[in-house]
Amino acid sequence: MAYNLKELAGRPERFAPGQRMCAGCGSPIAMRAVLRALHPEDKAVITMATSCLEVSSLIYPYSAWEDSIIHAAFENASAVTSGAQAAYTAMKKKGKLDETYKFITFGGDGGTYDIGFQSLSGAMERGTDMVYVCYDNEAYMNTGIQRSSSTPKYAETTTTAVGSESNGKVQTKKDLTRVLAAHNIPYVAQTTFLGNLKDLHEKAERAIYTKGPAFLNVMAPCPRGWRYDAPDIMKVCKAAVESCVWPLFEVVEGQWKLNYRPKEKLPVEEYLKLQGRFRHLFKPGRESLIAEIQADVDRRWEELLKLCGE
Amino acid sequence: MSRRDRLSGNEAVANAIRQIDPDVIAAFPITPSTEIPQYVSSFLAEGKLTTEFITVESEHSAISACVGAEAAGVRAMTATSSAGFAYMHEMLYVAASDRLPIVMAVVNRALTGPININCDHSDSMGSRDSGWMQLYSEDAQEAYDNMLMAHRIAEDPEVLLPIMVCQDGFITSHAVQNLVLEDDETAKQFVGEYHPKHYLLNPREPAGFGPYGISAYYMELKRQQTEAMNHAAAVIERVSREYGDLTGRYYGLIECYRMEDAEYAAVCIGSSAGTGKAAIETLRSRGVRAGLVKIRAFRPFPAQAIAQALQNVKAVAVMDKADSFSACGGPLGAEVRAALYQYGARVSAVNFVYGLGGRDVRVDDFYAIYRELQEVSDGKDYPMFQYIGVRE
Amino acid sequence: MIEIRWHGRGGQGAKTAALLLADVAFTKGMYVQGFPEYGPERMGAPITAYNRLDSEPISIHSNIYDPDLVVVVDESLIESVDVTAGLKEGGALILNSCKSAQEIRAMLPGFAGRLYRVDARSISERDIGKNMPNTPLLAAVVKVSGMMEPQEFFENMHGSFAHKFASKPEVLEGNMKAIRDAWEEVVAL
Amino acid sequence: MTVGGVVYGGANSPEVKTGEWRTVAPVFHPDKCRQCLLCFPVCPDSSIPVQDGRRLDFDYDHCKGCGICAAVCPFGAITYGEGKEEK
Repeated sequence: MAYNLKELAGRPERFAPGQRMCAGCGSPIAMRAVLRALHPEDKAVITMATSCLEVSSLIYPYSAWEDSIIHAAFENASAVTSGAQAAYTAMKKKGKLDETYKFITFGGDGGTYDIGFQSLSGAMERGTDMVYVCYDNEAYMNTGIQRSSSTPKYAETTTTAVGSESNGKVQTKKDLTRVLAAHNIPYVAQTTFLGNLKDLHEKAERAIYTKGPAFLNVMAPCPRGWRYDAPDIMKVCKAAVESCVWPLFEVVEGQWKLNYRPKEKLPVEEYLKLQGRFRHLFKPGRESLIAEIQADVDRRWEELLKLCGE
Repeated sequence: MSRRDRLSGNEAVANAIRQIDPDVIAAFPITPSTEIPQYVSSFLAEGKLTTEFITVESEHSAISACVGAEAAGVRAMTATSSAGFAYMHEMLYVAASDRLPIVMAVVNRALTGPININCDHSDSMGSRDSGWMQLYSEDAQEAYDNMLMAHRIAEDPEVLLPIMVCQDGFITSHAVQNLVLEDDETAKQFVGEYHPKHYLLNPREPAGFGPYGISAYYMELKRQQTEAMNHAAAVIERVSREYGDLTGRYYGLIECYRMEDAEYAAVCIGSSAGTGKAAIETLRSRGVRAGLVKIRAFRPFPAQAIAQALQNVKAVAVMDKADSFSACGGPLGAEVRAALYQYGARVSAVNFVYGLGGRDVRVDDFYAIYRELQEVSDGKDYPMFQYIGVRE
Repeated sequence: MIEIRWHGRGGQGAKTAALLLADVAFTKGMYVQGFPEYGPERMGAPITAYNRLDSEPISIHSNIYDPDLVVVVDESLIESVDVTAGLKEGGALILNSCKSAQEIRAMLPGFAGRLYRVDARSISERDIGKNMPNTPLLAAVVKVSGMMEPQEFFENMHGSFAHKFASKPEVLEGNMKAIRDAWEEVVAL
Repeated sequence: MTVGGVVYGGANSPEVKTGEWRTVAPVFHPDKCRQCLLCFPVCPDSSIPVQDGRRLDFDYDHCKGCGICAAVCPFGAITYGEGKEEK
């Protein structure tokens, strides 16, 4: 079905206002888009890892969620989903439930790339019929912008401070989407916010309606942690895609597919300069660092092109 | 019709699980509880269970999956020991605060380190303040019986707390003994159906579990848990009475063995109680008025019942199969002494730490304990706590 | 109460034998315990297993220190394990061995108690086709302990083997033969 | 208080008026709006109501004033000025 935002906008909003995320946060944009992809006649059980999202959307006695939601801890969202999904299977088998439920898990990069990785990997390997959506803002924002394994190289965070002896994070970003693809699950995709969110919607819908495990990695910028002006979020996302820092691709039943190829690859500094967390790279004497980032982005992009048969 | 059989403690628990047929089981292997998920797997392979069995990648995920399943509206179970138990620690608190009546079979084993696979109670004692109910079993029969009662206790609307059914690793889990199994239909009927009130998969009303509890609400939510634990004592007694009427096997919060006229008593938990009983029979034949109080429910802690049972003895040995490293003895010692003090029972209470890491407790050890109690009641000084069977 | 201690090596079936013995006694209506020494079992390493058998319920949950009967599944253990430790006065030791009485007595200097020999290895190799000493040893234990008449024991074992080897009747016959032969061949030294 | 702090019955967060956080308010100019709806999905606060395929004025009870909507509007139909009470 062709993407029609007007029609989709008519669907009931499943992520309600009144949640307490920061003004301009990318995460609720992702939540809203993913939940819009859920067919209105279907229900969902949503699981959340401890995160900004959790402590802002489910604060006793308030919930911002129209669907059932459970938060248990930081590191185990996928395991909790496994249990809820098994309960659903059990109830269905026993004829105790007529409705269709979908199982969606939301975690930040901390709860996904790092502390929640074991639980995620386990649930994926077991073939749990669920979608794991990572809203990747590249650091532990909930606790105050500490580095994660998703934080890109040379980014400044509160645990990768920049100073005379430090250029920020030393290590490169973990390529989690590829790690998930290596789980040989039916659907893996990477996306972010672009235009009218067509790419995100289509991937979310495909992920939700794929039988078995699916993983969706959504770059969801954080104005506070990345230090850009909140209104510029879409500009930042576009630059990430145009510079190939965050390519759009999916892996369907093992088949790699590139979803977007920039006509002209944007130099990586055009992406970096939008964000205060990379400001130090533009100081004299640090030119080689940007070149290094560019080389890394180029190498990964070439690898991706190969995987996608481009 | 009930059936006489001879099974190990793990087999007994597995048979209870087979009869209960919970909707979801999530478990990870760890000695000595590993056999339980193995039996579950073989029951499933033979079509004797309808359970959804989640072979998780860790104990943390096992208990997390149980939280998810139970919150979703079904019965969930797991089994574990020792390090696996400790790995669950954080989620035990979550399960309790979410008020999810999960049932966990615990096969007690010493907590590393050094690594040791044998029995003591350091694993479950480490989570005594997690908000779970704890029932301890003397032998395979009790482990089986406690499992059949566990759901009824945990799911009672006045309680709604998770429960662990503990037995001693290897000592009972791997020892074959005689026991009586209820027939499947009787067991199923006793356990009954589960009808949660608020749950994730309720199509009429969505639910949100595990919210952020700000300071304005957190303390009231904790207070609620304590209230539930207060109710639990009466519910355990009621369910146990009903179970006794059905099977002829009656249990309380504690078991008093030859306490009517006892002058010297031991208080202990688990399989050692059986060894103590054998010692008492011999001592009685020699004219020593020995008795024993076995703790079945450690959470809720039956302080008043214990104080009452001990109020007329001359001296009591409180036996801990776990050290607290408080430099003041073990957890049972601390709590029994507090109970005696609260209820005005002026009894000399000698705290013994024993059986750590599978150190065997013999009938002879009990003779020595009762001898020590006789000396204490004759005026001998005794330290805050002491060890049994340790090389100094 | 009869207390029995088994000495074997991991993989030789001492634990299984203890559980089988518990089964046999259970079917006779006795109260039983059968348990291994608690620990990891490794192929070849010395292991201990135990039985308590009684007409009354058994509540003791400790290891056995003063057994009425000791069964040694592998005679090479005698060099490294004190197999007669705590053996009650008037108790008995059953040894799986093909050695002569003199040779065996020489292996157990200072032991003056009742001593039985059964060549469980030869019996099992002959009757079952492989070295599975626990079945013949079981027969020896039942006979020496006097806990059961032969006919009742054989019928019991037949019932339990028929269940265990339902799909392999030839194995059943071999095992039954090993039991009968061991009953005949166990000798007091 | 509910047992276990379970919140049931779906979303009740709209009771929390996050519009109070706003220091800068977006202003909707319906005359310039071509109803492309680009602003609707990028609002983190679900504060751009859409009815029958047309966006309505902001839900100022909840709009935190982040300004993303104004930045994506190709037609100048949303201005993002100074002051909390722009409207």
